[in-house]
This record gives sequence, structure tokens and C-alpha cells, in this order.
Amino acid sequence: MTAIPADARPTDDESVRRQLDETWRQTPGLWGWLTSVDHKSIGKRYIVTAMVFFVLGGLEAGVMRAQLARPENSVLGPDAYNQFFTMHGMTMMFLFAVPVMTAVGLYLVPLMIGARNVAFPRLNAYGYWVYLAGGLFLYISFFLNTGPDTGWFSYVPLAGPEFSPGKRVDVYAQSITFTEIAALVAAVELIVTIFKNRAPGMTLNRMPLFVWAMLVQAFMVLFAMPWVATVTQLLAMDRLVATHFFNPAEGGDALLWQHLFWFFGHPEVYIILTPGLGFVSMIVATFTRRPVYGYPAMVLSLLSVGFLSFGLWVHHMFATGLPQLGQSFFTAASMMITIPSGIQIFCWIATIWAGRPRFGVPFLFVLGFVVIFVIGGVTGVMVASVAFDQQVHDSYFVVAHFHYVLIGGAVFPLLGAFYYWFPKITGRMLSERLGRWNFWLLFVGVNLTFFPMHQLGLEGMPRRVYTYLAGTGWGPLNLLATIGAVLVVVGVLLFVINVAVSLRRGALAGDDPWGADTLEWATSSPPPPYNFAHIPVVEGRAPLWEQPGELPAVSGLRTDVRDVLVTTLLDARPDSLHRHPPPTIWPLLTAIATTILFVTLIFTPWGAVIGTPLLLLTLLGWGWPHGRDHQEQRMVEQTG
Amino acid sequence: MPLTLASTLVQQAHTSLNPASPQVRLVDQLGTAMFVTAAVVCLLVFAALLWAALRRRSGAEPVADGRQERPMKTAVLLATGVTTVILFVFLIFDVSVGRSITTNPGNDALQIRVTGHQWWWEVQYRDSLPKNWATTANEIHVPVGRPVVFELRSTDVIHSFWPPNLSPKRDQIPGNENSLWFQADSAGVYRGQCAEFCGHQHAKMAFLVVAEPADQFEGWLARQRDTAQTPTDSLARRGKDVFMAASCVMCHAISGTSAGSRIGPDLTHLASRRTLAAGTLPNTRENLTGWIVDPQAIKPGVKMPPNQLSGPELLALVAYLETLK
Amino acid sequence: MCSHYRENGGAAGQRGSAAKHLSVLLIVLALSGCKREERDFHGLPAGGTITNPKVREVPFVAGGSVPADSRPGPYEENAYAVSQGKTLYNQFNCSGCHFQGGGGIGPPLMDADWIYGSRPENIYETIAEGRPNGMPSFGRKIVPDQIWQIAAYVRSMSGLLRKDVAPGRDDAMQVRPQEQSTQKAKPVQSGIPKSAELP
Amino acid sequence: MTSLQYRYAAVVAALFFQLGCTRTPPQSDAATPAERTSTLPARVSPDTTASSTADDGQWIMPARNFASTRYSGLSQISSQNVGQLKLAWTFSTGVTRGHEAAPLVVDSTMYVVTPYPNLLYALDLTKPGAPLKWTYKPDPALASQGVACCDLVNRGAAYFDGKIYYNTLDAHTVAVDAKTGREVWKTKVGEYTKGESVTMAPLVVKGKVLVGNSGGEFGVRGWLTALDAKTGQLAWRAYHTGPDKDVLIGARFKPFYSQDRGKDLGVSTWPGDAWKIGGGGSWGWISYDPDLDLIYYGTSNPGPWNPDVRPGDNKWTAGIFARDPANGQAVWFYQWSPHDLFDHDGINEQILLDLPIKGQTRKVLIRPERNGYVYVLDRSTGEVLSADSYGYNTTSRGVDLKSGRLIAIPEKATTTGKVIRGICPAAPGTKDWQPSSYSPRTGWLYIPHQNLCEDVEGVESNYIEGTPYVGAIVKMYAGPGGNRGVVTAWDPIGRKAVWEVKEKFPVWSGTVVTAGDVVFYGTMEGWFKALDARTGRQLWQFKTGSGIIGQPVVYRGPDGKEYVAVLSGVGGWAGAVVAGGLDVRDSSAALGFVNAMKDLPQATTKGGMLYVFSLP
Repeated sequence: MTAIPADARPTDDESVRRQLDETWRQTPGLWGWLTSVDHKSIGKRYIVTAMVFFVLGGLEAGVMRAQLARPENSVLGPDAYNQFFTMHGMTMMFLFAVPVMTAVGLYLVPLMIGARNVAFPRLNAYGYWVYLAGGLFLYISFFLNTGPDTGWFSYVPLAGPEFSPGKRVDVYAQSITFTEIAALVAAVELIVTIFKNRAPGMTLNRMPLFVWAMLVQAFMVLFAMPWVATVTQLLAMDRLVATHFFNPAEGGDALLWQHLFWFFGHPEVYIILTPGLGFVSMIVATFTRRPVYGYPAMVLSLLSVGFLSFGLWVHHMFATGLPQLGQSFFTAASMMITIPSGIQIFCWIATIWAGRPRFGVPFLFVLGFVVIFVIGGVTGVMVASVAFDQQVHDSYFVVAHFHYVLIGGAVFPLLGAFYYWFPKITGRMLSERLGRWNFWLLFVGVNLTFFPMHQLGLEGMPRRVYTYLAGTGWGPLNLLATIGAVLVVVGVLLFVINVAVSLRRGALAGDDPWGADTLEWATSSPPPPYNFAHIPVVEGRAPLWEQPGELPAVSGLRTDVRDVLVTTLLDARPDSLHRHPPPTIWPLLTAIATTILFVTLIFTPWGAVIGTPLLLLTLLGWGWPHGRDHQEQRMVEQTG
Repeated sequence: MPLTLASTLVQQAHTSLNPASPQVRLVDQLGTAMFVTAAVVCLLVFAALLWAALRRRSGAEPVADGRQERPMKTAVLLATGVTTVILFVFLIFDVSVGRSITTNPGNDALQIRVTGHQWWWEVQYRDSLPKNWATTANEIHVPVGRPVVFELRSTDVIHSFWPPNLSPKRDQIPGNENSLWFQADSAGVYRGQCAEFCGHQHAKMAFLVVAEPADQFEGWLARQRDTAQTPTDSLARRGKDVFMAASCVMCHAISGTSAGSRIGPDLTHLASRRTLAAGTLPNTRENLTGWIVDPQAIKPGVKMPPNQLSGPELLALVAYLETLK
Repeated sequence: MCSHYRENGGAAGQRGSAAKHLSVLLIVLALSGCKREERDFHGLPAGGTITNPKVREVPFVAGGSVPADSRPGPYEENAYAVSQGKTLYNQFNCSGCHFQGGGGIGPPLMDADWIYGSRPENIYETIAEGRPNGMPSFGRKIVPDQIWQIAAYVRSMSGLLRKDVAPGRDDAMQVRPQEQSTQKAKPVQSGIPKSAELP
Repeated sequence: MTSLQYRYAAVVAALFFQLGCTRTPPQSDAATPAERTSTLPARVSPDTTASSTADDGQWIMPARNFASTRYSGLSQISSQNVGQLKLAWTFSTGVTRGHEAAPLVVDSTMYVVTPYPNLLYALDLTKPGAPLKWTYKPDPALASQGVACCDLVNRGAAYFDGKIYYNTLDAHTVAVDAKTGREVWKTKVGEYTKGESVTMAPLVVKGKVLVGNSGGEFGVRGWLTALDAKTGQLAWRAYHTGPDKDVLIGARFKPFYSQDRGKDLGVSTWPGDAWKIGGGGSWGWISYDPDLDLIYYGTSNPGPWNPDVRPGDNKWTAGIFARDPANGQAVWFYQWSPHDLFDHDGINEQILLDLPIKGQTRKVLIRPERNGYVYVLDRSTGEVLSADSYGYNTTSRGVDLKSGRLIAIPEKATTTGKVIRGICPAAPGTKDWQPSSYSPRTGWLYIPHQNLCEDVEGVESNYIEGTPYVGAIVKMYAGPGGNRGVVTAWDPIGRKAVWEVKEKFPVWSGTVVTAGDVVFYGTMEGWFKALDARTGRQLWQFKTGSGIIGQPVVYRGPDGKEYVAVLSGVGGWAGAVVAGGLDVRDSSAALGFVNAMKDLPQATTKGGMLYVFSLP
């Protein structure tokens, strides 16, 4: 492997590109769409699907705000309202927030680390299909009036067989299983890709902060999601085959559910936040035209947030009457996690101070993020206090708190990221003018919607109420919140319009419109199926700034087969070659089999009898060896 | 049917912001302290952010050199240190408040058992002498200046007992008993509401806490212990027959009569209560009538079915219920 | 939402065969789903199709009563109503005599034997009018809507309802297999009640 | 032969018997106090027939005598020859519910009361095969079947002054002319639409018919009533809850223990007006001491079973009263199970004996109580002299003789929404209604009882008039050892079991013991068994058509021969699974008893048949 200037041997370079095109091209047409294993096309459809669910969830919230606009309103009855707020929670948590973050990760990470694709392309496709199936399952059920109605937290016994007859809660449990599988698949993808497919020279301590964020997030997913997948299966068993995990009379315990659920549920919040922090770091660096200050501190705080987030779950249960001392421990932990989050904020501010900020839309969203996230953070410290939390717990104060955290910590950075990477993904810029409107509407709207809720909570308005009585005096503030919600809706609408318009008429972007520093900007926009003609060699944290003009590249990679370079974990020395599969339909078929299994199971135990063989069959097809692979495998051995 | 709301009876007495018990006062202080600090922190951060973003720059391209790094380092370390200190102070404050809330109320405490039902509150006054037990619903009277211990239970789903002016909330979880205590230190009518999502009418599962001077309270309790009087006027007497013959008797108890079902609230002293339907309606004749005829219009999903009673029957029934002082 | 969906399905049903089949399937799905999940708080529409059936003298002979009127109960396919029926069954002390279906003071309800007929309307009558050998009449004391709910639940006890409609276990001591996994017991007219076998 | 010749033969046989008697072994010499007690009823026998003596060979009340010894002085059938016992004749009652009654034998007529519909048959013993003389049909209300908690049983009749007295399920008491079968009077004593039923056998004392109600599972208010034997007019009624004047507590009331003293305890030991539906009926046995002129009887469990809704001692339920039969005034009371948690009714039989205790002979009352202890009380004061466990017990540690209180084990206290497991004895107690017998010859009690445990969860209990008021889910199962039934020979002086015979199913029939040292009882499989009273060795058995839950009786026929009679017909609470055709998949069926009897349907079927045995 030697460093070669990018512009050397042009003619040869042309043929290389042509051959790579040939090799990595995805089959055209619908079939191609169904069989694609390219992380970019999968990432794109992942993002689009997630955004569609985001809009749906937002509309549900809008309807709820309409219902709450005035006391004793009659837009929604209690039954519909309960389904709406449950669907809103589930959509935002399971179908939007987590998937969209992993999706962006799946799209960007390989580009940022100079890889041709994710480690397991077919698994990646499978993950998306399962996620899509889960989302469709949930929403079809919803339209069949079988939408879950016990909250995204579905506390037993309310969600148990006695108090939630019918199939609504079974749909809840099973659709979570779908999304958890998708999330776990994505986590495995990211971890392996980040560990084994980084461009030569990109040692761990040279990885972009966003990649670090995704790595931490992936590990959190890996440790948190199995809990909710398990606990929802326990619930399903209680409901379908009369087990007694949550039946106190037969030795079960209603609190067991809460412990298991929140042991997932709290990390879940940080699973959503962490990638957001990654976005912010990237945008800050680019828009202050200097690397983010305190790289080690940033990485360490990311890691410690990841660890600490597993030690906080009980602060969702302060009102359940657990022992005082134990609770204080969780208070301490909950407060402690503020420190790493704080450090990152401080580092960004320092970076901005030291840099030369350009106030592009992405940067605006970062500023908005800091404001909203900090407010959410300080109220978070407040609810971490046992005594105070027992007062405001399950009141609108908490609603305000976590919407500040999640919208501030996830949605704003995400939108920032959209404006930032849209050119890379589509090749066209988003309109800055619409972008500013978009930002200010959202910023004002969000604060208008959620700030009054702090007050409502303190005045005693509980969560999850489909209406309230006039004399409570909660009317005016609720109306205010609803008005805010309208602004938010308009803001999101503007965003959608901006995307739609820019897709056709947006200014052409070119490879690196922002003058950014990371590898994804080193290739064309949108990137070719093979991402990079030459796998670059990295010598610093900001390759495009530190090695302007040309990048040293890896040679000796075959271009007539789907070879990707596997590097060592710590300092990314080239290790071996890995042969990637061609487009295939099997991931889709496997996902369909999975769906059949899961859906039939909630209606009859025979579901297992029907679904399992189907699933095994498709897996068999998936893993069926092709002669060609063997032959080429040999050739690799010869070369390697 | 015009719905005026029950809590109009309780002007401004459903908020954690005007404490009526030492417990809530402490929490309120804690909250205020944290709020003020939080506000200051926010403002500082925002100020720093704006300044960092908008400060006038000196010409040259920024380079990460020592000259810049040192002040940044100190700034970040300083900020982090301050944050840590603030959090530590909060922690101590919180623990101390928590301890003082959960201290032993002492022996002269009044014992009340509150059981959450979908979607109303069963209230039972305990006493060493069984005869002195009294059961009511959705309206809790407490003596001013005397600790009251609440034994919190649920027999269906999880509810959460929360009178914001008087006490932080505590969940009522089937299978594990909970308890809390407070001491009302000023007379008044306070409103509380279920704080844990419990199904269709979670929104209309409220209750009143009536804090009154000890002697008044004792008088009230004594009345609650009485069995219901047999009505004197003929209309009410007919109403009683209606009650005993119609679906009412399947769910409600009126002590002193043969109605002894515990599915719905105990109606022995219904007329003495301020509200109907768990703090949803003021206890007036119109509301009572409307409630009996079509509760589903007022609390959709509530366990009480619409009752098809003839006009005269209904009139008599209401007349009877109004005698249950 | 559901009715709206149903309309769509209906419209689609008119179109080409493939679409037709699909939409028919969807309608079936929709209907079963909707019927099962409906939370009908107001109960039966006042003066609606189902009203308190006429009192009929029950011939006290083997074969029990087979009323001409075979109108199905309104809640046979509604999981929520059936679960309400289960709650009422226990709260109104039906369980006091029939326990969880095994019987005791009254006859068992989870077996195949039916003295006065197994149809919803038979059960409705039994509850509303009472029966000679100790079954009290609840006609005035339980509103028709709730009687229909209880009747539907009683049928679920011997597996006569769809499994996705029948209730699951209670949060209580387990004393019987849950209704939704109870084997369907094909109704048999058991003639006179066991409690009335007189010399 | 003419009836005159029969009469003659009978007299001759009687003479022979008397001679035989004088040759009875010395150990049964009339010197022991126990013997005196056993002869006590003879001296005060209400019987007016001339031929009446200590061993008149008749059986005029289910307990045989006022002391309730169920001891027959006849010794023709003895431990030596019982092996040759043969079936003499049978009679089908035509009813197939649980037959718990004891047939009566007066003069040369046998009277049999059936379960609901409570038919009364008179059988002529003077003719071969004892043909039917007449049948009396009281026609109790059909609907009363709906308020009988545990099968439609009847525990028998009583004879007095030419009339047969008994109760019907729909809470009526009837007097029937013993000769003609004509109804003399019929008095409504309770309201079955409110859950009251009557299943007990009445006792006639000093011209008063004593009747108590059942319905502790239906929220009734318990009482004992005295009717004038001639007219059926109500003489007095003593309630078992409520104010003193209702309970007939007056100047004479001197309970031994302090917790039973005080004004209107029947009200103050209940919340609100729960006492109005607090149960405490008396559907069991009454004994009478003519010397002290006191009747003794127990009161049943407080209602509902779920104790959360009735804090306090719940006076005067689950206890025993001593009353003056003339006016019903209470003399003393003792509560076996204050604030009963397990449906441990206090209505079992009490056997009146004079026993040597700590050197002196004391007038005592022995009660094998449902809560698991054999109590020995001083029947003049109500003091507990001793209380000894006679079965596996996890609910109490014993009885504190100072305060007289049962020492309960709090861990086993039932409550709403919690499942309490391993409660022993179960709801039917260590022993239910099935009566014991006492032999003056051995000085031992022969106690038929069961060995059951249970799991209980308290649930919301709603009082709806005329429907059950229980508020508990119960699941019973066999106690340690797996044998659900036991017959225990108990030595009241040594205060210990002498021998035990284990049975697969609960021994739901009574026992009877004879001067021939034979103990008779039946099993729920249908075996009618004879044991050696001294060793417990099984001497003889006969398989009847259905499970036996009745009370065997021993009498001398007009032909001078000794006969043993018993009703076979499974049912009762224990046998409801067969009698009611219940579904064993529901463990809570029949108040949870079905779970313990899942295999009974394989062991026996319904029946209703009288079996009479004699030596060939």
C-alpha cells in the first residue's frame, strides 16, 4: 500500500470507476429496489420511512393538542385519546427517534470512515424490512381500531389480560418486538462496521465524534433493547397463555414490569440523544471552521453518558414508594449524568468562541439545540430530586421536561443534520431562506408549546388526561400550548416543502459545499454505489483540512468483485479482504416470514407452527452458498 | 346538560404552588431553590453562547494554538466544577427534605385507608373500635393540625394519590400497600386527582380534601358513622323502594338498608358530599338527575350504566338520595 | 375511524376481481378487528335492534327451551363487552353460586350441558327472568345491556366465543383454564336441572 | 304372626336382653361417672312410651340422647360377631342429593327424612321388609334450592309426644303425627328469599322445638328459635348478632372470660351495621343438661368469609351459647374463633359428660371443634378446661387457657387481593358437622373428621340480597399424608388420640358406638364399616350403592333383633361434586371443595337408599 496522488493515472482511474460501477451497481427497477443491499439506498429509505412516521406521530400530537385546547372539549373521546397518545409515544420512540438516528448512522458512518458499505449488507436490508413491517403492523392495527391504548409504557395491570381485553396490547407488545429486532440489527451493523471497516490510518482516536456517538449508541442499544423485547414478551405470555409474571395473586409483581421497562426506557432517551450530540459536534466543527475543542473530553463524556444512563431507571419510579435511601442513590446518579452532558455543552461553546462561526441554517439549529436542551437539562436535574419529583411526577411538568430534552436533544440536531448532509445525499442544497423560517417557527413553536406545561404541571395537571374541567384554570395555558403546536406543525410543513422543492430545484452542491473536514465530503454528492474510487488513507482527525487537495489511497483492491478492506480494531491497519454479496431478495423474504410468525402468534399458538418453518426456510435460502463465491474466495486466499 | 365544574368550589386550591402542609411547603422551597438556580444557570449558559457566537473576531483564521487553548481549558473546567458543586448541594438538600417528609408522624395520627377504583376513591376511617369505622367516597375530611396517615391501596389497576397542596403523590399498586402522611395546617377545601394513567376516566378521577378544625371534623365523622335515616315523606320513601328494586342496589351500599354492594361508592351520606362522579360535578339536583340517567354522557366509559327509569321513579329516587345527609 | 375504513373497503369491493378479493379480505379484517375492539360506552342504541326479549314460558322438559327467536346476542364478537361481562359476573355474585364455571349452588357453566338453552337470548332470559330451581330474576336489577354482556361472557366460559374475543386470565388466584384457551364444548340440552331431579 | 305375637316376642326378647345386661363385664360397671352420664338421658327421657328404658332400643333423636353420646346400649352385635353382619332390608328414598339424616326408630316405626324435597317416610318395622306406612310431603319452595350453600341436605328429625318434628329447606318447621302422617302444624321460621334456609335437626326440650337457621354464606342474621311443640307458636328467638335484647342477653348472662362481657358487644364488635348481615346461624347440634336445665349449641361463621369488611371479634358468631330453654336467656358464651378468618363455624356437636379432672369430677362439655381443637369446657360456667389439637393445624398455636382466646398465627390471616397458601385446617375445619359418638365402656370419643388444607384469596364482597355473600376464592386439597379422612378415637381424660383410621375421602358420615364395642361409620366411596372400639381394627364392611354421609343408628326391632341402619347417598358440601354434577376443571367450585374431591366422581355416583343390617 503506497500513497498515490488522487489525480495520478487519470485514464486508469476512469476505467477503475467504470469497473467499480459495474461491480457495485444495483439492479435497476422495482426488483432492484427490493433486492438492494447498498447502505445508502437502505439508509435513505430508512430515513424517509422514519420521517413519515415522524409526521404521523406529529399529527397525532396535533389532534391531542386540539382536544386539549379547551376544557371539556370533544375532538376525541377517552378511548380514541388513549389510542392517540399511545400511538404518539410509540411512533416517536420506536418508529421515529431511534430508527432515524440509526438510519442516518447507517448512511453516513461508512462514508465517514471511508468504507464501501456496512459490514453485513444483507442483514442491513433485513433490518429495514422488519422495521417497516413493524411500523405497518402497528398502523394497520391502529386503523382497525386495534391501536394500543395503554401508553407507550403500558403499565400492568392496566395492560394485563384482565383490564385490556382484545388484541390492542398484544399489538403493542409485538410491534415493539419488530422494532427491537431492527434496532439490534442496526446496532450490530454499526459496531462491526466501525470496528472493522475504517479506512487505513483512522485509529480510534482519529474517528469523527459522530462515529463515536454512533458507536456508543449502538452499544447502548445492544444492552438496553433486549430488556424491553423480553418484558413485552412476558406481557404477551401473561395475556395469551396465562402466565403470571405480573399477577401478584400468583406470585408475580406489577412493579417487575416497571423495573424491566425503565431499565430499557431510560437508556432509550440517551440512545436518542447521543447521535444528536454527534450531529452537533460535526456541525459545530464545520461552521466554526475549527475542530471541536477537547476531543478526548468529548469522547469520554459520550462514553460516561452511555454507562451512567443505565443507572437511572428508578427515577421514573420515585412515586412507587421504594425505600428512601435507594432512591437517593438514583437521585445522585441522575444528577451525575448532567456533568458529562454539561462538559460537551461547554466544549461546544468554547469551540464557537474560538472559531469563526458562519450562521448557516445547520448552525442555527445547533444554537437552538443548546438553548432548548439546556432548559430540558436543568428541569431534568429538578425531577431527579426525589422529593420534588414526587410532586411533579406524572404531571405536565414532566411532559414539558422530556419534550425539551428530546426535541432539543434529538429533533433540532436532526434537522440541523438534514440541512447539513442533504447536499451530500441528494447532490442539491436545501433553501436557506425557507430553512431560516423553518428554524424560527419551530424554535418559537416548541417553546410556546412546552414551556407553559411546566406551569400546568406545578398547578397539578396530570399527564395522559383526555380532558380537564374548566374550573381547574388550566384552560388558558393549554390554549397557548395548542397555538404553539400549530406553529410547530407549520414549521414541519415548511421543512417538507423545502425538501420537496429543493429535490428538484435546489442549487447543485458539489462534493464539499460547507468546506467540511470529514471523509464523506471527499467523494461525489450523491456518492457512487462504491462510495470511494480509492479507499483513502487517513493521517489525522480532520483529513480534508489536514491533507487538503489530495488524499493518499489504498491500492491493490480488486475492482471486478465486491471486495472491501477489513482493518484492525484499534489503529485500523489493513487486515484482510471481505467479499460482499450481490443484491438479493432473501432478506425481504426472511422479513416477511418473520412478520407472519409474529403477527399470527398473537392470534393463535399455531402461529409458531406456521411461522417458524417459513423463517427457517428463508434463512436457508439466505445462507445458500453459490459456487462463484467459493472460486473467488480461493482467489482471495491466493492474493492475500 | 350544563356542566359547571366541581373544583370551582375550591378556588385556586389545586396547585402545588400554594402549600397547605409542612410537607408540600418543604418541597415547594426545594423546588423554588432549584428553579431559581436553574434559571440563573440557563441565563449564564445562553449569555456565554451568544457572546461566543457573536463576539467581534480579530482578523486572522483561528488556529488551535496554546494561546487559545489555555483560557478555554480553564473556562470549561471552571464551569464543570461549578456544575458539580451545585448538583452536590441539590443532592444534600433533596435528601434532607426527603427525610423530613418521611419521618414518623407520631402516634396520635388519624388513620385513613384510601382505595383507588376505576374511577373513584373509596375512603375508610379506621378506629380501634370497629363500630366507629366509617366509609365514604371521593371526599376526605381531615382535622387541621393533626397528622393524617393514609394507607393507600388499589384493587384493580395502579392509581396515584395526589392532593398537590397537601402532599407529594404516592402510587396505589395492587399487591403492594403504600402509605404517606401529611398534616394540613390551614383549613380549606383542596382538590386532588389521580396521577397514574388508569384507563378511560383517568381524567375525571378527582377528590376533595376538606381540612377543618378538629371539633368540626369530629362532628362530621360522627355523622358519617350514623346509618342512613329512613325517609319520612312519602316521595322519598317511594324513592327508597325504587333504589332497592332498580339497578342501584346492585352496586351501591346504603348502611341501614339492605343495599350492601361495594362495587360503586357508598351512598349512605351522599347528600352531605360536595361533588358527584369523583369530583366531576357539583352535587346539585340537576347534576344528580343527569348523572343517574346518563352517566356515560358525563364520564364515557365509567362503570355506571345509563338507567331507564320512568319520570316519577326518577323524581322519587332523587328525592330519596337527597335525604342521605 | 373504523366505520370510515369500512366504507373504503366497501367502495373497493366494487372494483376488479383481484382488488375485490383483497378488499373483501380487508373488510373482513376490519370488521372483525373493529367489532372485537369497540368500546361501546353508551351500550345499545336506545330503541335499537336489540330489546329486552319477551318473557316466554320455558317447557320444563328434556330439550329445554328453544325459542323461535334466534337473534344473536349483540356482544358475541366484542372482547371489551365480554370482559365487562366477566367483571359483572363476579361483582354481581353470579360467581357466588356458579363459581368460575364449575358450579356449586347453581349448575356448572363451563361444561356442555345446557338446561335452558345455550343461545345468547336463552341465557339472557335465564338471567332476566330467573329459573324455577333457585336462579333469581335480575330483570329489573341489571340493565339489559349488562345482561347481554354477562350472557356473552357465560358463553365464553365453555368456549362458545371466538378465541380472540374470549377473556384471558384474571389478576387473581388461578382456579380454571382461561376462557380464551377453553376447548369449545358443543352444547347439549341436558333436560331438567341436576338440582331438580325429584322423585 | 299377628302384631300381638310380635309384641309378645319383643317383650320376651327384652327380658333376655335384660338378663344379658346384668352379665355385662365389670369394666363397664355403672360406677364410672361416664356411665352415669350416659344413663342421664334415660332418666329425663322425654319419651312417653311405656317400654322406654336406658336401652329401650329406640332412636328418638339423631344424637340418641340429650347428652349427644350416640351410644347404643345394645350389645347383640358385638366385636366378636359383627363379622357375620348381613343386609336385612333396604329402602330407596327416591332422592339423590346428600343424605345426612339419621333415621329415627320409635316403637316399631322407622322415620326417614330425605334431603330436599324433605320427604318424611314412615316404615313399618313389624312387617317383613318394613313396608311404607305413609309419606309426608311438605313441598318446600323450589327456589329455596338457590340458597343452600352446600347441597340440599337435611340432618334429620326429632320425636316427641307422638309427633315427628323436622325442618324444611325453605325455612319451615313441621310437626307430623307419628301415627297417621298428618301435618299437625307448619310454621315459617325464616325468609329463604333473604338467604335463610334450615337444614339442621331440631331438638325438643321441655315441650319446645329448638330450630336454628343456615345461611352464613348468604349474609343472613343468625338465630335460634324455640317453637311451642304443641301449637308451633314462636316461644322465643335469640339472635346471634346485634343488641343484647335481640340476643336475649340479660341478668343471668355470666360469661367466664372478660372479652365476652360488656354491653351490646353484638353491635360494637362490628363496623357500621355489618352485624345485620353478619351470619352466625346455628345449623348444627344442640345438647341439653336437665340437671343444670341448660341447652348448649354453637353459632356459625361470621359473614362474609372475607374478614376485611368485618373488623373486630364479630360477636356472637363462631362460639357456643348456654341458654335457659324456658325463655332463651343466655347464661354463658364462649367464642371458639373470635373474628373467624376461615369459615370455621362453631356448630359441631357437644357431648355432655361428667369427667374426673384434676381429682374432682366435673360437669363438662366436650367439643371437637372445627378450628382443630378438642375443647373440654365446664358446662356450668363456660370455662375452658383444656383444648387439644386433633389434626394438622397451621392457623393457630393453641388456646390460651387464661384468656380463653385462640392464639392465631397472623401469617395465615386471609385478606383482600392476597393469596394465603397452606391454610390448615381448610374451611370445613378439622371436623365439620358430622357427629362423633362416645362410649362409656371405653371412655373414648369416636370422631369422624377430615384432613384438608386450602389456599384462599379474599376478593371484593358485595351484599346483594338473596345471593351469596362470601368474598373469597378458595382451593382445597388434601392435608399432610394425603388421606382426606380420619376416624380418631380420642381419650378426653388422657387428652390424646388413642387410635386413628385413615380414609381416602373425608369421613363425612357420623359415627355410632354400641355396648358391643363396635363403632359404625360410612365412607364417601360407599363402604359401611365396623371397627373394634378398643383397637380401631376393621371388623366388617359392606359396599353400599353410593357414598355414605349419613348418621348410622342402632335399634332393636320388634323381633328383638339388633339392627344397624344408615342412609347411603353421597352429597353434602364434600359430595357436591357428585350430587350437583359439578365441573372439576374449576378448582373454586363449591367454595373450593371440588378441588379436593376431583376423584370422587370416579369413586361413586348419586344415590338415596336406606340400608339396614342385622346378624343372620
